[in-house]
Parts: sequence; structure tokens; C-alpha cells
Amino acid sequence: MDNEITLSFIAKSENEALARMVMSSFIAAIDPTIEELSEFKTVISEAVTNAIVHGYEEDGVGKIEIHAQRLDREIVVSIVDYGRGIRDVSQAREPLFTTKPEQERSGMGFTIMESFSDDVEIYSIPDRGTTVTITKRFVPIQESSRIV
Amino acid sequence: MDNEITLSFIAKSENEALARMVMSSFIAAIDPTIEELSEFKTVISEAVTNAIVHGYEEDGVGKIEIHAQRLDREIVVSIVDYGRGIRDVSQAREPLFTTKPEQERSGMGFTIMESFSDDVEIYSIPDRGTTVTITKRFVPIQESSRIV
Amino acid sequence: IGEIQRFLRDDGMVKISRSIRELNFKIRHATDDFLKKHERQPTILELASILEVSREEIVMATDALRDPASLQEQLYE
Ligand SMILES: Nc1ncnc2c1ncn2[C@@H]1O[C@H](COP(=O)(O)OP(=O)(O)O)[C@@H](O)[C@H]1O
Ligand SMILES: Nc1ncnc2c1ncn2[C@@H]1O[C@H](COP(=O)(O)OP(=O)(O)O)[C@@H](O)[C@H]1O
Ligand SMILES: [Mg+2]
Ligand SMILES: [Mg+2]
Repeated sequence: MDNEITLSFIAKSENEALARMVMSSFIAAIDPTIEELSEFKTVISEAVTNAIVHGYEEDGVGKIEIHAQRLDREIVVSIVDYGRGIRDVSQAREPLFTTKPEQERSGMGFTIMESFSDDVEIYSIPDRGTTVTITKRFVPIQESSRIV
Repeated sequence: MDNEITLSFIAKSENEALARMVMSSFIAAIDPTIEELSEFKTVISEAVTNAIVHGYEEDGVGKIEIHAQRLDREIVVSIVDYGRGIRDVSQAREPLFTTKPEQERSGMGFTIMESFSDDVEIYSIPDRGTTVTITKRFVPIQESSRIV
Repeated sequence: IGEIQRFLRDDGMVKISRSIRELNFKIRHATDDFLKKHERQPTILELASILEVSREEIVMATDALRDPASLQEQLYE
């Protein structure tokens, strides 16, 4: 393990920006491109927002933990909440599926997480909480320029 | 309590920047000036550096925890290590006192923390660890411009 | 400077470290201007609105003044 942190914070929307910044600093050692960083922040943002709005449904009542590990250019991040959980995980993953259409949620959160990362695992127990574990490998700059 | 976070990380120098960043994001809600932000970061930096170089003496062997609370414009931050501890706390606080003169340490860490904050408390048990608790009140902008 | 800015805008592959340095430079200028005009330091929100970036970007960029290597150097010099 090259590095490892745990961040624990109150589930409120103000802290979604905090979580994004902490994760940005955590991957600074990788020196990502602007695009990679912005994709990674989007992934974190979707997962943390889900924990706040679906996990707890109300600002300021619960706790969220983020556990992140880095090994060379691979990051594994778990976003943990102790909220209401997800009854049907494969349904939740489906594009456009949302249980909060009234709040203008798009139902695209998990789809976005999947497309901007290498792996998304969801572990959830109803009324106990949800852990979303995201793996992201950052390609060294030489390789990515070959692809582009 | 307006907000509250806990960060736990490996005691290594790369994470001193991370800790600074996390605390910067945490106080962003107060909307400090760049100068206030930079003073506050210096305080965090001195405390975290102490935990790394004096608490554990070696990179990557121990854990550091930062616990921060915000109430309106007041921040209380504790920096905790489980390292060698401080035998004589009042001596350690003295300007220019250092147990590592060979590493070009200035012995001014605690003096800097004190001058850039409103209160610094040190609680330490030899061979058990050290907790440094810093209180900082941010003056609203109207008042500070009146002073200037 | 114009050339660097264009490069930063056009190319998603630019290293974040470089774009942060660029913003840092702008922050210093904006702070000087603000000080002259208002005789006090700008807050990070004021800088964010002047430079049309987010508060987070201001916080990130001002931190780049001290790179993580500096402590390493202090430790092993
Ligand atoms: N942390 C969570 N706790 C409880 N339910 C969740 C959580 N994350 C996601 N869900 C469920 O999965 C659904 C799909 O999530 P997502 O793809 O992000 O879409 P959206 O957030 O727009 O609804 C949500 O509507 C919600 O029912
Ligand atoms: N977290 C800590 N664990 C053990 N000893 C510490 C810790 N923080 C400070 N000290 C002791 O207090 C002394 C003074 O600290 P400081 O004022 O920061 O000066 P410096 O770090 O330059 O030595 C250190 O030299 C060290 O002996
Ligand atoms: Mg969502
Ligand atoms: Mg010191």
C-alpha cells in the first residue's frame, strides 16, 4: 500500500465538496490530467451525493466514511453510509432507474460511476447501510497519448 | 456543532500536504482571506510535521488522526499521534527548544502555532502519544477591515 | 502566457500540477489588485468570483505554493 486514508464526516451537502477535494489531494501523487481528475471527482461526487440524499434522505443526520487506498497508479475508494440501504442492487444500477424522480434525479449516478472508473461494487443491507467500492486505474501519460 | 470531520492517515511526509488540504477545505465555509487560510495551514502543517518527525521519527510507521469541529467562525482541531510523546511539555513550548537540532529544526513550531491561533493545548503521555488541540477564531471581514 | 492558456484549455491531457500553477499566478495578481482597490485582503469567495473559478479551485491552487516534496527535503537534508 503506497498510501491510505479514512475520512469521516457528517452527511450534509456542504461536505460533498469537501469529499471531492480530499480525494483530489489524495490522488495528487499520481499527478493526473485535468480530465482524469475531473472524471474522478465526478465519480466521488455521485457516490457521496447518493449517500446523503438516498442513504439518509435528510441533511446532517448521519455519518459518511470514505476509505481510500493507493497502490502505484490504482485507487480503491469505499464510500460508506449507515442509512436505509438498497433493496435491489441490480435494479439500482440500471441506467435511468431512480427512486426519487420528484427531486429531478436522473437515475444516472451508478452509470456515470461505472463509465468513469474500472470497477464499481455495491454492498448494501436494507436499513443498515451501503458501501460502494470504486476502483480506478490511472494510465501513465505516455500510454494515454498513444490512445488519443 | 456546524460541522465535524475526522481524518486518519499514515504518518508520512506526503500526507502533510493532504492534511493541510483537508483542513483548508474544512474552513472554506468560513470564507477566510488567503492570508488567514495560509496562516491556518501553517499551524496545521507545524502540528502534523511534529507528529511525523518527533512522534514517530520515521516515515510510514504510525497513524495520525485529525479531528476538527466548526461552530460558526470558530475552529477546534486536534492532531493526535500514538508515538513517543513529550516528557516536558512546558520546555517543548519554549521558543527555540528542539530535540532535533541536527535536522535543522528551528524549535519554533509551537511558537508559530501559538501566534497564528487563539489557543494551543498539548496533552502528552511518554511512549503513548501526543494530542495537540488548536482553537482558532476567524474575525468577520467587516471587523477586520475596520481594524485596517 | 496566452499560449499557455490556450494549451491549458485545449488539451485535457495537461497535468493538473501545471494548471494549478497557472491559476496560482492569477490569484497573486488578483490579490494585489484587490488590495490596492479595497485596502484589505480578498476572501476566497471574492477571488473565486473575480477569477470565475470555484472556491475549491482557489483553495487547491493556493496550496500548490508548497509542494509535498518540501517536507521531505526538510527531513532529509
Ligand atoms: N447510498 C445509497 N443508499 C440508499 N439508496 C441508494 C444509495 N445509492 C443509490 N441508491 C438507490 O439507487 C438508485 C439509483 O442511484 P443513481 O444511479 O445514483 O440515480 P439517482 O441518484 O439519480 O436516483 C437511487 O435512486 C436510490 O434508490
Ligand atoms: N507530536 C510530538 N511528539 C513528540 N515530541 C514532540 C511532538 N511535537 C513536538 N515535540 C517535541 O517538542 C519540541 C519542540 O517542537 P517545535 O516547537 O515544533 O520545534 P521543532 O519541531 O523545530 O523541534 C520538539 O523538538 C520535540 O522534542
Ligand atoms: Mg445518484
Ligand atoms: Mg516542529
